Amino acid sequence: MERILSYVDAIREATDQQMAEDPSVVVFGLDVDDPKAIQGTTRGLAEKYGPERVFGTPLSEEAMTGAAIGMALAGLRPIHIHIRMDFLMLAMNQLVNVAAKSRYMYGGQVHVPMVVRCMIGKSWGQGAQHSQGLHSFFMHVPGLKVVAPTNPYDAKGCLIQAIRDNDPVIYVEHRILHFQKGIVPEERYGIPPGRARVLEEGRDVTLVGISHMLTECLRARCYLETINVHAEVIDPIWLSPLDIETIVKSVKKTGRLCVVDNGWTTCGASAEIVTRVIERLQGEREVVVHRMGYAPATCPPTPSLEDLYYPNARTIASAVYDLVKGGRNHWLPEEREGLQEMEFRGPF
Amino acid sequence: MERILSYVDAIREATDQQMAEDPSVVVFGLDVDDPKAIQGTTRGLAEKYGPERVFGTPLSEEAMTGAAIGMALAGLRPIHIHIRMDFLMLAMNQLVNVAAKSRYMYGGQVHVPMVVRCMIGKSWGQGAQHSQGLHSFFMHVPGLKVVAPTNPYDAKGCLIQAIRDNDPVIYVEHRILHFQKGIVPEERYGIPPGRARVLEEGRDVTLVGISHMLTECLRARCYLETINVHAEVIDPIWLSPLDIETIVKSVKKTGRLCVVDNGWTTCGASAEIVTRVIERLQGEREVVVHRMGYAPATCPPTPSLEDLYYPNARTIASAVYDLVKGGRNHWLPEEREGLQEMEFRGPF
Amino acid sequence: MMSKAIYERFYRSLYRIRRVEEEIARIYPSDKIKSPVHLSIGQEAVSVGVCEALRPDDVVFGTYRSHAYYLAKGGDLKKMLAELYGKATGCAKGKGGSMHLIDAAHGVMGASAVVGTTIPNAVGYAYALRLQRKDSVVVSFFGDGATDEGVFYESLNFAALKQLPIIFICENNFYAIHTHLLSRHKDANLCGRVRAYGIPAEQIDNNDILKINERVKGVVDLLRAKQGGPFFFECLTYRWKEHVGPNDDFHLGYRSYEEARTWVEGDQVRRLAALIAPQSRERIETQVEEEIRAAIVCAEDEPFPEAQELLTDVTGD
Amino acid sequence: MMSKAIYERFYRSLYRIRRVEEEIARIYPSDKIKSPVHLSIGQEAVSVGVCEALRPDDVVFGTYRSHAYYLAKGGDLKKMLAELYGKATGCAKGKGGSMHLIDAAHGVMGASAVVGTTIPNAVGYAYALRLQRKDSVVVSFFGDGATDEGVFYESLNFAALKQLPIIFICENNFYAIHTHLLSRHKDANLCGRVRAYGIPAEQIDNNDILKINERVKGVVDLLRAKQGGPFFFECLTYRWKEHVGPNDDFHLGYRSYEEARTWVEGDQVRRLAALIAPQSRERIETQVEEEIRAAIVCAEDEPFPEAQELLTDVTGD
Ligand SMILES: Cc1ncc(C[n+]2csc(CCOP(=O)(O)OP(=O)(O)O)c2C)c(N)n1
Ligand SMILES: Cc1ncc(C[n+]2csc(CCOP(=O)(O)OP(=O)(O)O)c2C)c(N)n1
Ligand SMILES: [Mg+2]
Ligand SMILES: [Mg+2]
Repeated sequence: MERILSYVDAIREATDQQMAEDPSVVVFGLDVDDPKAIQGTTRGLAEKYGPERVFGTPLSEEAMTGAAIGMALAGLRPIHIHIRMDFLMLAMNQLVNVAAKSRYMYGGQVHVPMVVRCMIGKSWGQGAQHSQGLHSFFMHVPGLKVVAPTNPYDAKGCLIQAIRDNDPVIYVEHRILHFQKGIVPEERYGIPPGRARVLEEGRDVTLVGISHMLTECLRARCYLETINVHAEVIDPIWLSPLDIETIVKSVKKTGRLCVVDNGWTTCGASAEIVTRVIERLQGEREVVVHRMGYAPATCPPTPSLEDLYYPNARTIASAVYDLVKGGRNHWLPEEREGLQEMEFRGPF
Repeated sequence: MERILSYVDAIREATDQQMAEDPSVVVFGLDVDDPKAIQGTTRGLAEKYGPERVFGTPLSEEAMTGAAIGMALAGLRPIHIHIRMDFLMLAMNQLVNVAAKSRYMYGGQVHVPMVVRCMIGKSWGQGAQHSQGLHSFFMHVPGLKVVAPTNPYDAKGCLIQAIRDNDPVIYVEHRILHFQKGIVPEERYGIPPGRARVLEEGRDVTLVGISHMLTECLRARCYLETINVHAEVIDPIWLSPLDIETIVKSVKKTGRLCVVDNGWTTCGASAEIVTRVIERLQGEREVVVHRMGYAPATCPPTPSLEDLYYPNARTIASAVYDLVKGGRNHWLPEEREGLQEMEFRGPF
Repeated sequence: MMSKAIYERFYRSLYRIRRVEEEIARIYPSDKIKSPVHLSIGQEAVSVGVCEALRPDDVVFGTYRSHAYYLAKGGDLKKMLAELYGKATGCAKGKGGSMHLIDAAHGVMGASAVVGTTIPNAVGYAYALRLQRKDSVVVSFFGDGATDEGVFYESLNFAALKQLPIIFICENNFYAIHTHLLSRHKDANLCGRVRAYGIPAEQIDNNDILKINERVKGVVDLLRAKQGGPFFFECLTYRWKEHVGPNDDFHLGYRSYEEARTWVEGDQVRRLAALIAPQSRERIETQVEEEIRAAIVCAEDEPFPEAQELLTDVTGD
Repeated sequence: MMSKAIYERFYRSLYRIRRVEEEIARIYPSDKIKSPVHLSIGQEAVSVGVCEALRPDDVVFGTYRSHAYYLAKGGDLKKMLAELYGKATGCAKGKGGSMHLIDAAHGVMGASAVVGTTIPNAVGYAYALRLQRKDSVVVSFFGDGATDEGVFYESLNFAALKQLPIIFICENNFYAIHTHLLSRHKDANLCGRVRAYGIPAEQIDNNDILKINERVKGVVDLLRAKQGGPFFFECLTYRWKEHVGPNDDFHLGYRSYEEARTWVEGDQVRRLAALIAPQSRERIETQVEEEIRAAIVCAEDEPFPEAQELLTDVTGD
């Protein structure tokens, strides 16, 4: 019997199971113990594990991140939760200058096993300061790990892995992915860093989707199939360390790469993936590349502009079409009903 | 008669001239009015313009950055100075969530003309937290401008331009560049964004150097000349907006691109430049690319490791040699005496 | 004693804000406002009491809970509603939304969705005013939640050091979302904390618009006369609606209706209504209703921004 | 009254720190130490007074001005000097340098070159100790400069809220680099600021090692007995040397030798020397000199890290 859970419940289950097995796991952040319980991801944990292990905090992102580091140094495994990734800007000093560097600058005498859960917002007027996908900042800095699971199965496995990991892990969620449902085994399992997953095979183009954009890539694939373009869709899952081999292998086959990020492109994850693939395949295989992401602007809340701000299945399909055919073809598929709601449900 | 100034004095002169001409220019930051006067770059300004326009601040990077924004909204042109770029991590919320976004999220009703001067440190055990080149963070975020002048002439012109600019500008200095001397005209002049400079022409490879690494690229070019490899050396000057055309034009000629950054490569400026060049030239010109930057580690203070951490003229020359010849050739030029001290002195 | 005319002013402003937000709550379920609205219903007295002590050239900074002070300071209602609807004629051309209302012409200098962020902006603005030898003052509005953030203390420190013409107004409604101040601070001692910076601080504990106005006016006069630096008011008040959205939330259990009752009973809109003549009241209400109706029609009719707006206003060139 | 044995302990620790730093200053011009050294000469009494009140399993966090408390808490001298020389046998394998001394085995948990950053780390560590039902305590050392940073106040707030077993020690030497506290704060009222968080605070104004030790010991006992939460000491003290580097800096003009004089006259190294018997003193000094000489020889002889260390310790795998 397949066990179907939502992304939210998968996170809750992962946390619950790790807390049950390891008394050093603690969960905190603004509102983790309030009636909304971080979209339900922390529901019931305070009751089960008590207010010392699960607690709401003051609005003090910098100090609470610093405190998480201190807890980790003392042998705990803190999970610090932020309902928007944008708020991490208040904690960059602790994340970049302390968490990322402690193991190295203390010559390996210490390590910092902490998880920073943070959510990318989208739509309903989230606007400028509640919508950013800033994962490339954390990919840039040695000493941090970054993961952005796109489905409930990975949400659980990556969180378990992140909690067990002895380094600071930035765990990137997306508010829209929270609604996803999918197969999630009951037992504990980890999704190890450095292994991307080929979700759909295809010979014509390699589509890499990050966070919520993976879903759009899967939808784009359906549009492309109707015109006989077959996309191979890859979910990198872990962004740092990044499994470039799987992507390179695919591009070696298809000769075409389109990376779609849930963030800006300049100095973003898409630039990195493109560059690594080129570095690996130059002189060996001719490839064409394309990257997509947020428009180079601040996120506008009004729907008329927000629609243009994000890549979507149709604009991705359109760009891939150009990549395959060459030139600018101005092909844009008609909106298809079923695809709006499409969810990738596994099994893996 | 050529007028020779140090990089430090070029900055001081630019500030002085803009303050003299525009009473809305103010200068502040930790220690700007102390006996060391930020390496001399603010020497005499407090005496000349008074303590209201030139003042030291408490150690409050976040609030003082926020205050700079508020001053800019009120019609001032603040210059906020940090003796290390690493300290900007304390001000990321104001820089990323407020300064970068204000013009857009207020629909153009306001703008934020401020300059953030910050220095990259190197050597003498600067180590983990006093050596970072984090300019790619600011390139990533729409709404910010980024400039990293590499010589006294540009130091002056870019600072004048940055002060006049109506957007927030991150002005990246490098402690070692401070010692550079070069031709600096007395009159006021701006170095406008979006224009890179070809410093040396060459047919075999395009070398792009960022910040202090530009100097290393110029030195590498000398090593390469001895083996008849001719590098075209480009200084992007402004990183955002970035003049990719000049680089593309060069790579179109040379077919080879090596970008050397004063920062990490992953999701860095080097990834961005490589990707943009590929995007522009694919299908048109076959190119090979290479990027160099900090080793993917935290900066170690001990000289034995620090030497390996940074690219230098010889390792750049070696990498370019491989790029030109293909494969791994393990060629490393002998250290040459004169090159250690080489400075690029213009004229432009 | 204040004059009838002033009561009428206050009532007009209070009533207008209350009714605008009630209309927003009414329209909200239609999904025409695709924006996270943070209503000030119950808290209007702070905005009105403070802003009625200000001149047009004084400047306020605030938070995502922005409707009340935006309107109280003279912000354009049509542009505000258009902004909530995401229309091109909104005060931020639809690029700000409910959380980033601005009306520079009326001294509403902006709002932020990140708690605490406008406090140092307000301080910097006050620094500029002093340097420019102006006699305007700045008001920084923020919630009790912002007093958890380090930037608040950094801002107090600098404002005190430079004796800036700024008034800090903490709207203490006891909660940051669902978390009580006493779950975030050991003691509820905001004024004590601020005084330790050498900044005079005063708590006004009953949402009394007349008291708020009178006390703020006194401080504004001092600041304009360059007598004294920053001042801090902790205005106790109460949010009647949920943190974000148009509904009640007493069923969630994090607070009780009992707790709310005294605040609802002390409603300043009702109080001021009773202080003015019935015919004045009717006239005011009719005018306000008419204005709101017109503004809603406008907001509904106006166009969304054109595609080219997506990449406009990112930088200045 | 304390016993002679304790005076001897204190003197040994004080003398050792003073002499180590004098040796560092002596060696520095040889460029063998390519590390920005921030000497504590003149301030040793704070580190020694505090750390002598602690157990080995208590933990301290500090700043780049780290030599004194590192040694006072039991940190390994050889590993420290090797670290300054950038050697593979340094306490951080040469990857930390002078600003990032650590000796986890002796409860020295790290130091930061970014002002204020270890304060919340110390608070988090204290939270863990409480959760783990240990009776160790944490000490957070920082300078007066750190009290400008917002994170200090956020940390105080959380430590007070959770009543954590932590002692905050502000080494107030009046200056952040060359800028006096009174150019950064309106009033020098650090204890007042801290008390406003419900944290007891006390100023010790004369660098008196015995007083510091006695007062800290008292608080440590309370914390171990789970009576009371955080405590704050403002220890006035004075840096004799320049901010960074081995030299004097009175010629710079930002402070006068007059100002320094009382502190130099109240030197705690000399004071303690006078409290113990001459032959004990000689024995201690001889032993310490021998230890330092050996440690320097070691540091000079040891190898630099191998190339493969460059990419080791970035992450755990
Ligand atoms: C820095 C930051 N942290 C967390 C949040 C999430 N958040 C949004 S509103 C809010 C509560 C703020 O409470 P308060 O300042 O008292 O204002 P109120 O909503 O009561 O008016 C929180 C925690 C945020 N927006 N910004
Ligand atoms: C966040 C931050 N801002 C600025 C600096 C530059 N800086 C280095 S030491 C220092 C002074 C700190 O003074 P204090 O905390 O009193 O310590 P002391 O040096 O007096 O021991 C400053 C401003 C820094 N290291 N970190
Ligand atoms: Mg509140
Ligand atoms: Mg000091």
